[in-house]
Amino acid sequence: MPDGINGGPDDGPALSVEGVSKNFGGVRAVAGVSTAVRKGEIFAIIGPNGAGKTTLLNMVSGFYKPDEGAILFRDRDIGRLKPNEIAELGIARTFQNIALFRGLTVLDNLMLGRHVRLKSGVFSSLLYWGPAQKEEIRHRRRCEEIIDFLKLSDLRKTPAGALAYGLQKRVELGRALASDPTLLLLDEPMAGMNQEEKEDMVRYVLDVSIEWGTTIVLIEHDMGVVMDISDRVAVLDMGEKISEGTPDEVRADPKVIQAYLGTAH
Amino acid sequence: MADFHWGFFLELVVSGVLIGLMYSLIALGFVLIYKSTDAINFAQGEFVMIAGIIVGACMASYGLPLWLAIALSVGFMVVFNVGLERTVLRPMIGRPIVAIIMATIGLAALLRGAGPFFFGSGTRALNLPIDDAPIIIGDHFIYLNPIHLLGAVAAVLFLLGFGWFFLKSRKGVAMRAVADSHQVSMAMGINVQRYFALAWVMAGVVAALGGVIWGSLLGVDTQLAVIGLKVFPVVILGGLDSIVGVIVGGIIVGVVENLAAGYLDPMVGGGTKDFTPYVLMILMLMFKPYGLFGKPIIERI
Amino acid sequence: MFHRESGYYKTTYKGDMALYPLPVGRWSVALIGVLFLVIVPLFLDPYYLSILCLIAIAIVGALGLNILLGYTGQISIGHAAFMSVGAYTAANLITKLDWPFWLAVPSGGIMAAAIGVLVGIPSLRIKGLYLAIATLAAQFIIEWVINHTPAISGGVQASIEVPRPVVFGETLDREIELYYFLMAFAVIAIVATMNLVRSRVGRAFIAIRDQDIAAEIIGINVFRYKLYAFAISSFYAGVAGVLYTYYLSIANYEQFLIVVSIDYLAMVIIGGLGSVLGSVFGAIFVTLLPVVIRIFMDTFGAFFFDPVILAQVTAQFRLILFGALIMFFLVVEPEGLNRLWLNIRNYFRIWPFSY
Amino acid sequence: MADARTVPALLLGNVETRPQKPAIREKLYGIWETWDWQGYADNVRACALGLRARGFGKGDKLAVIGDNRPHLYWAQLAAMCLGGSAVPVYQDSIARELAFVLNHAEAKVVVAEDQEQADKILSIREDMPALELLVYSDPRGMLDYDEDILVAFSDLQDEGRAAEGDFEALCREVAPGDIGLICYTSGTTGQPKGVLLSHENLVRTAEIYCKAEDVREGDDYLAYLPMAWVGDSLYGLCAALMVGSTINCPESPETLRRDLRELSPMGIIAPPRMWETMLSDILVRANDSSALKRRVFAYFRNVAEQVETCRVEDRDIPSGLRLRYRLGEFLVYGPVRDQLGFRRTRWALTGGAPLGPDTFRFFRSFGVNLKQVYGSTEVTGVISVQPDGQANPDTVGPVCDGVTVRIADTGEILVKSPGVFNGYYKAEEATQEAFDEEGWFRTGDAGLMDDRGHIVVIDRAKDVGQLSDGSAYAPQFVENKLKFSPYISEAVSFGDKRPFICAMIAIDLNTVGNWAERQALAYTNYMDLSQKPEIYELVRSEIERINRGLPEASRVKRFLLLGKDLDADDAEITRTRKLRRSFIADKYADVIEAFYSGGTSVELRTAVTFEDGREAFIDNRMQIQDAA
Amino acid sequence: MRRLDKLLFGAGLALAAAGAATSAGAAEIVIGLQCDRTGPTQIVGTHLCPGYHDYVSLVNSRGGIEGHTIKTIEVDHEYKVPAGVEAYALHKKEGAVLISLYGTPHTQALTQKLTEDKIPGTSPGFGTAAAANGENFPYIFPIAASYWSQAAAGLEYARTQLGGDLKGKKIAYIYYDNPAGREPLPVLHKLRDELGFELTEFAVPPPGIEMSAQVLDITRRYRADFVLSHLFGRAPSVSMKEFKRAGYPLEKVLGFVWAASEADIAAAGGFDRVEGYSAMQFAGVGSDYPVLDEIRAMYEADGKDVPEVMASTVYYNRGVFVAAIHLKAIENAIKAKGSADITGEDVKNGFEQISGFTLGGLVPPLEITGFDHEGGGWVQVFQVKDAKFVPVTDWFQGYRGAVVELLKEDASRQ
Repeated sequence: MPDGINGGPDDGPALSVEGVSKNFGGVRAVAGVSTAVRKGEIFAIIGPNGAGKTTLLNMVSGFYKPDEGAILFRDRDIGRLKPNEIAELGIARTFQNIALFRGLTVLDNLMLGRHVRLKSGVFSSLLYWGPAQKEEIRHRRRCEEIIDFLKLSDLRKTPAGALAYGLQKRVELGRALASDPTLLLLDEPMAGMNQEEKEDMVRYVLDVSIEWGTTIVLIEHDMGVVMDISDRVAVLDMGEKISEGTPDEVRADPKVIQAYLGTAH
Repeated sequence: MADFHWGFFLELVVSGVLIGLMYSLIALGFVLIYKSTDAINFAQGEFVMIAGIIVGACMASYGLPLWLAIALSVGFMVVFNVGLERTVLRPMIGRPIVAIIMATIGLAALLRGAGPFFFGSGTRALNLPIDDAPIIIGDHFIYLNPIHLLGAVAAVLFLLGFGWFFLKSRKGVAMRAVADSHQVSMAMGINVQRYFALAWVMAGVVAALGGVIWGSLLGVDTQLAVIGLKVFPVVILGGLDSIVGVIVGGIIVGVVENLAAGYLDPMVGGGTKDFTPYVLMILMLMFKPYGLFGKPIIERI
Repeated sequence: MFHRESGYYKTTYKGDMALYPLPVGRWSVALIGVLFLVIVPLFLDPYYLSILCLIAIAIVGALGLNILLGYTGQISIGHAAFMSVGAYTAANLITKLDWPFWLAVPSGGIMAAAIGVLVGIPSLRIKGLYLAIATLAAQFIIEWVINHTPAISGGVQASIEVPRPVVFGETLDREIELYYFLMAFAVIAIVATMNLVRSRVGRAFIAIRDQDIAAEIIGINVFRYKLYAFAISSFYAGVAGVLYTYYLSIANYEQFLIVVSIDYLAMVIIGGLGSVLGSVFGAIFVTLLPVVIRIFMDTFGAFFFDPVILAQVTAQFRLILFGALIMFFLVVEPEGLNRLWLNIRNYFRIWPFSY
Repeated sequence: MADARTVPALLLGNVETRPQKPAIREKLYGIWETWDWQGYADNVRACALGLRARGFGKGDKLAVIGDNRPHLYWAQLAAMCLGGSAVPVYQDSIARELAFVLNHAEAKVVVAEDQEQADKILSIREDMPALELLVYSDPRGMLDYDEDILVAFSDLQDEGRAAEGDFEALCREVAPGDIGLICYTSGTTGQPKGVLLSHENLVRTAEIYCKAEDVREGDDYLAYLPMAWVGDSLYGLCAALMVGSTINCPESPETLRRDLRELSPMGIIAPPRMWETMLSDILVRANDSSALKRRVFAYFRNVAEQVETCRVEDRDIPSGLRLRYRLGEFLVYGPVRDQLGFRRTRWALTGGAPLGPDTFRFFRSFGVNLKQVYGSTEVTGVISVQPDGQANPDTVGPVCDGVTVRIADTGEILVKSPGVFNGYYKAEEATQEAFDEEGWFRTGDAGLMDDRGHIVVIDRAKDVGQLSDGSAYAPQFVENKLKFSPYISEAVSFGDKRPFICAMIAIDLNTVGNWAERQALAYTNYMDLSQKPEIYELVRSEIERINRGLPEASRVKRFLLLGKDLDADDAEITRTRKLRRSFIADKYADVIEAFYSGGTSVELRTAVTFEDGREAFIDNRMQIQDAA
Repeated sequence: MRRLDKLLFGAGLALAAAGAATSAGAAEIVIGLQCDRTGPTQIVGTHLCPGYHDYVSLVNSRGGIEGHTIKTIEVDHEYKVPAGVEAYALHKKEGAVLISLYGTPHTQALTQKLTEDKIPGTSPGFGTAAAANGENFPYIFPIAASYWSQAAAGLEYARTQLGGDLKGKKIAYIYYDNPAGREPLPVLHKLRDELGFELTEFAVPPPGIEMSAQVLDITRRYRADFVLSHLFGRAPSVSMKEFKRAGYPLEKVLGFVWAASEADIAAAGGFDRVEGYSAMQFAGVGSDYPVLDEIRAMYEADGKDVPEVMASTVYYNRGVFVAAIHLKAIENAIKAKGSADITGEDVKNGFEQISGFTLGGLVPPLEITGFDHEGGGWVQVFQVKDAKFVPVTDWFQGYRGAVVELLKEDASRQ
């Protein structure tokens, strides 16, 4: 496992979350969570169902606004930004329930993932020939590299909705990668996959981390996978962070064991 | 504005309230369907029209008594709406709302052709046994229009009836469950499709009654369908899924229309009557899209 | 059986992303081009040309609505109102400032786009039914404003007569000249739409339609793009309105009432949502439907109906069929005529196989 | 100008005569990226100089492993230009095989396509003392490898571009007699042998081939056959260099059929298996289509058959039939060819093994100019090609210009040609055995010349045996007849010194599976399907049909259906899908015993090797049945 | 795919059928008839067009005009302008020498084309009032009282009802809030200034199904002495009921020509409920005209029932009226030309010679000239009395001078 690369010198966090809380009509989904994700690492967030993992991720990607606290990305509070502004800063994510553009081809899904890197406006789009075309070609190339990377080349012109579940998840990863993110948020990337698909996905996640040095935050239920690939793990329970550390540290933490066995409280 | 008469103002308001309640009656059918099936019925006006035409045709062409004509019309609407739900709306469950809107727009066109095709294109009178003479109360110039009064009373009775139905009766409670979540209801063993059909049946009955009341006001032919356009401001102002909202929305629309015609028209020299509720509606959409009594929809990823 | 696609490999992305990457596509387009630009106008009676003119205008309008409804998923029941905005804008500019067509047409479009953006603003917060009703309200409000503003409508009659367009010093007053004039705009609209939907902006539209939340999270400014969609859609509508004005020599708000909006919705749905070709099919279909029914009833109607009531039945029959077709397509073939065409094309594309 | 009889000379010639013409393409990132001859040569140059800087020189061996990629071709050429030899190896070889070949060849440099191949090489690095450099062309996943021998192809080229050196001069130093290519034949017995092919062999044979077959400048050639096969070097690399045609590398093995359709090469070479798969694919698809399409297809297939019969029998085609054939060309043949990717194809070759006459006729009747070619690694691939108009399924055509063939008294085919090799690498004895006393190369094939002077290949000479009653028994002949059945994928026959012929048969999972589906026959896997009584019945009827077309002595009397297809990974067949008879005879000794002892079933313990190298045993009781 | 096989076959059949549906060549005189049998104003089209057809059939059954049959090609345009334009192109292709238009927007849209193609079109009782000026609109023939003439006549009638003088009287003008509804305003304003009465306008926005506020205003705040009601579609019947319910005497309400048909009365609840309501008509109302007897006789001779639509005399009679004027113009044209080979221009001239053609009282004493295409702006007021329409005036014109002045003013503005 590529510990050597990710455990490199720490020059400030890629993402830090400071005392973030979120309430939904009186229910405290996330309560004062603070943590920091280092550059280039694979950071897993685990916890029982309803622990607030996805809510936290949703706040980072801007879908929810935190009620309290700050989310710092590149020394900038992004807690109040709109999702599309956050995406422009270089944060990409995948969804727990696949949210592909089903009618579009795999390639178009990736091109959409690259939306923030393109500049064409309405007029050049209507005209097409000229700058818009040049831009399309330039970025198509990059998307093709990702298609090649994810071994999707024989599917590039297949509508995403027609693909098998595992492949759709892969395409979604591709769509997130297409924006050349510096921070990649993966919400249960392996959920619902069979063993083989999981292994493939693990491979791709690791390759992304290695090849491009992308910082990866992932939520995952498969403990085996989490412990295998993450550099560090944070554990949430009932909206609060109860533990954080390397996989081994977390595994040994009695609070984590309690939360998972449900004996506490 | 120079000469403001309280009496005139009151008359406008009172007649607006009555008319508004009659609008509510039409809008009720719309809300019933939306509340229980999430479907949007742009053909509500055409339902009213077809029901009215049937009553008119039964009475004029076959000389049936009013009650029998109404019964036949209600019967037809029930059968028609059950068939409609089976063939058109059920296959469209789960499709985008836009598709259902368009389907009912298509249905509206079909009904506008089918009404005269089957029942003749002439205009017929639909006279209720009510005197036209105004009821003038006291010496305050307040006058009540008997047919408006009847319509308003019928509307209120209906609205109260449905309010009770949804709150108290078992079927009504089940329907509300269906409206809240189709999946959950199915899991609870509620036959969702039966309740969908029931909603359409109830909408058909309401439309039939609306057809009688509005038909007696306007006469019956395809033109009766234009009443359907009044539905939208009513439901948007009141809230799409609220029966109280329908009453309040209807009253707002009726009163605002009347006040606009009474006070705004002379100032701008144009018919602002139908236009003001729409402006009001737009404002409502901008600032409180789910209406006065509607539930907002929460989005999730 | 005519289709050949092997051996046309692409060595550049430009070639791969061409509108018609295969010669069979290019040849078909060329053939249709020759048919409609040379053969049809030479051999057809002006009556048929007039139908084609109406179709050409309808294509522009339908494409606009399809961009909004079919590609971006935002419903509008006020499309005809945007057409009237374009029509009156151009009519005023033409009669008061003597503007030539090449200024008047885009101006009408731009004014309609501006109003369209205004109407689209609620789309930030509302969707589906609410938006449908908001656009319906826009239809009524625009109608009312035009109707009650003599400065726009040109007086009590709310109609402004405009002279025929002048192109290269030639006044277009023959049907065939107008045909070319209108066809040119239809072609421009088709090509522009195809370009739009295959590039960045169009993809963003589709993303909003398919998954608006995901679209926002991958970095699409959903609100801005919805407004773009409204603007572009209304621009097309406005241009279609100007074209009507030129074709009829008059701007009159009564030709842009809500029934026209519904006709356009029908075109887009019957033709196929989210398909350029579908809009063309839809425009042809809805324009021709009454004509075909009339021809059919003139020919065969007497077998079924008493001649005394035939005309009456024909008219009602058309309405019934119109409504039934909309419902049919929505229930049975939601992808519309375009899907039928694709099925036919695929039938031959994979001939003699089935996959 | 360098001596024109070397590969580098051809390369330089192309740069001179057609620098801007396309030389090689790769379907990469969704499009066919193209290099012209100038760019092609520049890449070879950079690679060569890079290798030279790393100490690669005359007589050194460079192995390439991977799917057909421009980089790997360039690497081979670079080795040749430096006076070294290229050793292409099968990309799907398992580590053990690879270790033998690379070690035997003393490969100094290995160019691997990607991480997968590089991993394989690294896993056997210890066994290869000669290995100095491992070049990888696809850097994907290679970032955290720190082995000292690793270098990226692009880095190597950069080094080459930076290095001093006169590439043209180096090329000129290459002599025609230098060994340019070492092809390891996947011997059907024992270990593979390295066939030494000189530049002269390559160039002259390419010349012969290009004269015999219509290869033109600008033609597209789809390079999808294994690079280790001599044909890829000759029909692809060398022929392209000879006439200036273009090599096209498909995107990946999975996309081959689509890439073929996209490209539609002017000429294609494919093994019989591929033609057979294509045919069954066509028939299945035709069968699955709508009634109208099915009828049209069946009708015009019949028309085509009639026309083809006329052609074969040299009769005039009746004008009515001719007209219908023309219509069929529009309605069926043209579209079918387009579907397969043969729209532009002028000729198509099959070789290496006999092709079923039905398949052969089908393609010919549908307008694919399918012909047979005959050759072997030891003669650089070409002995005979059927010229246009003389194609038939029974012969392999007349001997090419420049090649001489003689049939020995033993019936063995003997060859002399400029392509005859320079011996097996480090196998003096074997080399000796390969030639007779007059210096003719012994092909090892038994055959004869028909009256038109076409070669007819019967079987491997050493395999031809006798039944116990003395009648001749050519196993491959029998097996081929069996394999012509669409339901049979592989067959192994026994009969030498036995009273009658028996056969082990591997069913074709595709066609039989399809058949089972149509019969509503449920099955779980290959094993389950193969042991169904219905399938036995199906195959029996097939065998009986085939038997009727065979002389009494060659008829199959008993058979068994194998529970799995024969597999190169299990060493039952070679990578070019030739049977390894002695291995099979050992492995299936029980079966043979049961065949002749009259048993009706046999317990079969099969050792299977999984893709990851693990081995397992599967026990199954297999039935043996009689065929009339 | 199997489905598609059938579909293709079906498409082939349909094409073959379309090919068969070509029209036969016509030696007849062709008239284009635009109708509105569906759409918002269908109540008109469904009654007027049968009347038109019946009169043409009557003439044809008698051997046509000077021995030439008349062929009418009807197109229903659903009150949509594009469909109307398409219909016009069809009529032009079929060689129509005269177009019967329907719909104000359609008339406006086609005015320029008609003028260019020199084909006269008629717009009886609707369209631009200024088109009555034949010098300005050579090919548009209102042939009946325009909105201006109707307004003037309405005031004239009000004058007689209010004791012979309008000065100081309160007149309410309740109108449909669309261009057609506003069209009479110039005349009303001009005459208000000249005659010194008080005028208040009440707009009813389409579709006008609810106007209690306006009626309340007229009756209880403004307290009008007389009401001119210019409404369309469903609105007239609503207005009748509202006035009745407001206790306003219906005798003091005068409808314009589109505000009182049998259908409107029926919609308002029937003749017995709107006793006293009166309206202007540009063609005779009731069954009591010789030409109607002849049509009935024609049906009876064919052994057919007399069609129901004939009972709806307001629109049916208008259909007969329009057809009669049309055929008269054609007759004039043929007589002038001496052959049936007439053009639109000939028919235009034919119109301009119509004079004294009253058809037993169904048609007003029109006098169409090169200047006056409405033929004088004649109306007759019919009132609901004893459950039927009863004429309460003879054919009359109102303030003709003022209307002509306006026509000339309009022409000078162009």
